[in-house]
Amino acid sequence: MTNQLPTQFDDQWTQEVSSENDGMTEDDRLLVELDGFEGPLDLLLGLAREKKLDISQISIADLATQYIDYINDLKKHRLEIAADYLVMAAWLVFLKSKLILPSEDEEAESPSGDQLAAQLAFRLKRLEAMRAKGTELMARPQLGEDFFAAGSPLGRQTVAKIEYKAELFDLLKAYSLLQQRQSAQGYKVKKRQVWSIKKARDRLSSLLGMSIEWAPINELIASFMGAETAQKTTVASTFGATLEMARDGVIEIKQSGPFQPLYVKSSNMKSSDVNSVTGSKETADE
Amino acid sequence: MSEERLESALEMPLDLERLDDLRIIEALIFASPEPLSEQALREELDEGVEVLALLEELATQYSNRGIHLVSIDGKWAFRTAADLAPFLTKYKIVKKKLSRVAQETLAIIAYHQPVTRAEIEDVRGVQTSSGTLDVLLETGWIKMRGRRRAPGRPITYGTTDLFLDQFGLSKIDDLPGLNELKGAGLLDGTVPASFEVPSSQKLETLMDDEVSLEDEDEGEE
Amino acid sequence: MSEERLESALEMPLDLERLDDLRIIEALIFASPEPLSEQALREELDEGVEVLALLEELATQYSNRGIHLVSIDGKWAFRTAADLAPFLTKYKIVKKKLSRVAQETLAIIAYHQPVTRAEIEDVRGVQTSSGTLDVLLETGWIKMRGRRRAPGRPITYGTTDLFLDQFGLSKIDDLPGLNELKGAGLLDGTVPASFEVPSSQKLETLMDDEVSLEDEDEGEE
Repeated sequence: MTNQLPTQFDDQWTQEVSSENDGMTEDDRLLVELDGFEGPLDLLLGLAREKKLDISQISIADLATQYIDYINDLKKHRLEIAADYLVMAAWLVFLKSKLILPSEDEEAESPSGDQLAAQLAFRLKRLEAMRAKGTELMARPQLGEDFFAAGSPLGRQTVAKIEYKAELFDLLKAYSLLQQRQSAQGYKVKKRQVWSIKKARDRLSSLLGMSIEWAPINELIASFMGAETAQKTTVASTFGATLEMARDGVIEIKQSGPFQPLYVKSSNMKSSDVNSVTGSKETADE
Repeated sequence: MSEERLESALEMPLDLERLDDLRIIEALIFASPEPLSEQALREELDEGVEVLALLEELATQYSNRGIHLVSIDGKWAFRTAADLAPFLTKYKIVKKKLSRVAQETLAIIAYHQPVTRAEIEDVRGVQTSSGTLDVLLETGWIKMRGRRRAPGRPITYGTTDLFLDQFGLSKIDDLPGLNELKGAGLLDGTVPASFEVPSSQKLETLMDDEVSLEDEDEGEE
Repeated sequence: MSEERLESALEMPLDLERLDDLRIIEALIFASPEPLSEQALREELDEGVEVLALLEELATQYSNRGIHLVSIDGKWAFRTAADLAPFLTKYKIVKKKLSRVAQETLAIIAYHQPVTRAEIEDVRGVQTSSGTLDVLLETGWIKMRGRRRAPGRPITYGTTDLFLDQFGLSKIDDLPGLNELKGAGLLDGTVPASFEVPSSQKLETLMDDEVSLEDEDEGEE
């Protein structure tokens, strides 16, 4: 029973219905009329209102007859009629027949003609009521038309209140990091004393230059060993220097066995007598 | 009117604290761009202050002034007195008039809420173009309330506080002729039994056969 | 105040026309988006209406309400009563994390209190902006304790009870000491010998080398 008519209802029906005797041709009038209705229910309501002011008093059978006549009239003029108007007309024919038929034929399951008529009357009344309420609502004093809100509500001043968050952990972390940063800043890397190989070689050359025989390297080193911290670097560099000098053939090295003291002597004496004192002296003199 | 005025003025409380609460409520409502709920007012005042009683007292004090204190679904606002409309025409906001269809649809939604589109169509006997509902939604007078617990879970529509404010209604029960229509059975009938006109309390919350719009899961089950 | 109110209310004109004019003026000013001049009001009312007198009457009627009718540059508007401003101000709480610099400074104050700004700077190794101390003072976690008996009489800072509250300490001794920080893996490497947690006894009263903040005279000697 839900019907469809895409046109907009614009409450023209009273005007249109009453314009029956105007100079319009009949075809025009009917076309305009149907366009003015929002579906069959609306048309029914229009026809009802034309007859009587009080819908509750209207005879549904009469109304059905009127509607069917109206549609037949339109058909006579071969006007295109939307399907739902025709469905309603067919339904009303059915309703009329039901109303005429004796009620004992009624089965319990299908509603009687009177019930159907009452239902239709109810729908018409409800639609009319809603239509009236819509108009009534619109007629009420309205905000912005008849009554007004404050023209310039100032609103409320918002003051942001900052709430600081901090956890004890954050605080401790910050403090610890700070302390560490500070102590790191106070630490100065002391310059390491490094005995370079070149230095060791120079020193060794001058010492060996004075020595004429095998000399234990520890003693040689001890003679120019500085601070204790420098001990390792001196030993390492001196050892490196002796190897370098031996490679160059400037000195000779001997060791009696693993972990035994190392002996060095100048090798510029051509003599094979490695024990020769004069040889090493001569070399040193050169 | 002036005698009434004097009377209401004489009712002013002599109790200073109460007077201050009245003044605070007055100022808060005045400053607010939107109607203020009793709850919102209560939050601003000391505990135990009988906000509703004070609001009613204020409303009485203003009842014959050029400004009225009105209640809109439990929210309060100052509005100019409707009888002064002719003097205030310069503030009129020219709005597009609602079409007849939209008016009718608005009335159906207001009187039948919560109502689905199919139910609106049942009352009107024709399909409702989505344009009509769009226009009404755009006015802010109606809203989608939820979904009906029924096959297809259709969306239910209802009116908003703005609707009440717009038409000077303090609650949905104040809709003109609501009780007569109810009495005549025009608001029920061929429609489901649950399809009844709600009282103002019911509007806030969903009905038994409604679910919230967000509650999509339930629909997919 | 309420008596005054009663008086002013009693002054309400019994003359109905005058009352209506008052109501119209009231509504016009209320609904206007801007303050209204007398001239603008005069245009809306019948000729011969003494607008200014009515405005003054209205202003008197509202004089002890929550809303006042005020004249701004010869134009009239309703405004909330100035004394109610505290009730109309909304406080929005914005949570903010303390900056790293502020955290450091707070920690220094906590561990080294009473401490002067110069001492804070000495520990941090950089200048401390006054903004940092301001923020910390704003939190209520630190306070100015007094002045150091030293050249320039610098202000000494220390923590407050609120600080203990905030960080869940029952007394300042509860601040973890060197070993605990190390144990928690927060600290390694060398820490200066000066590292110590101040004892709460020390904090209660001014230290020997401190004078109270109020004691300005001594400072100027």
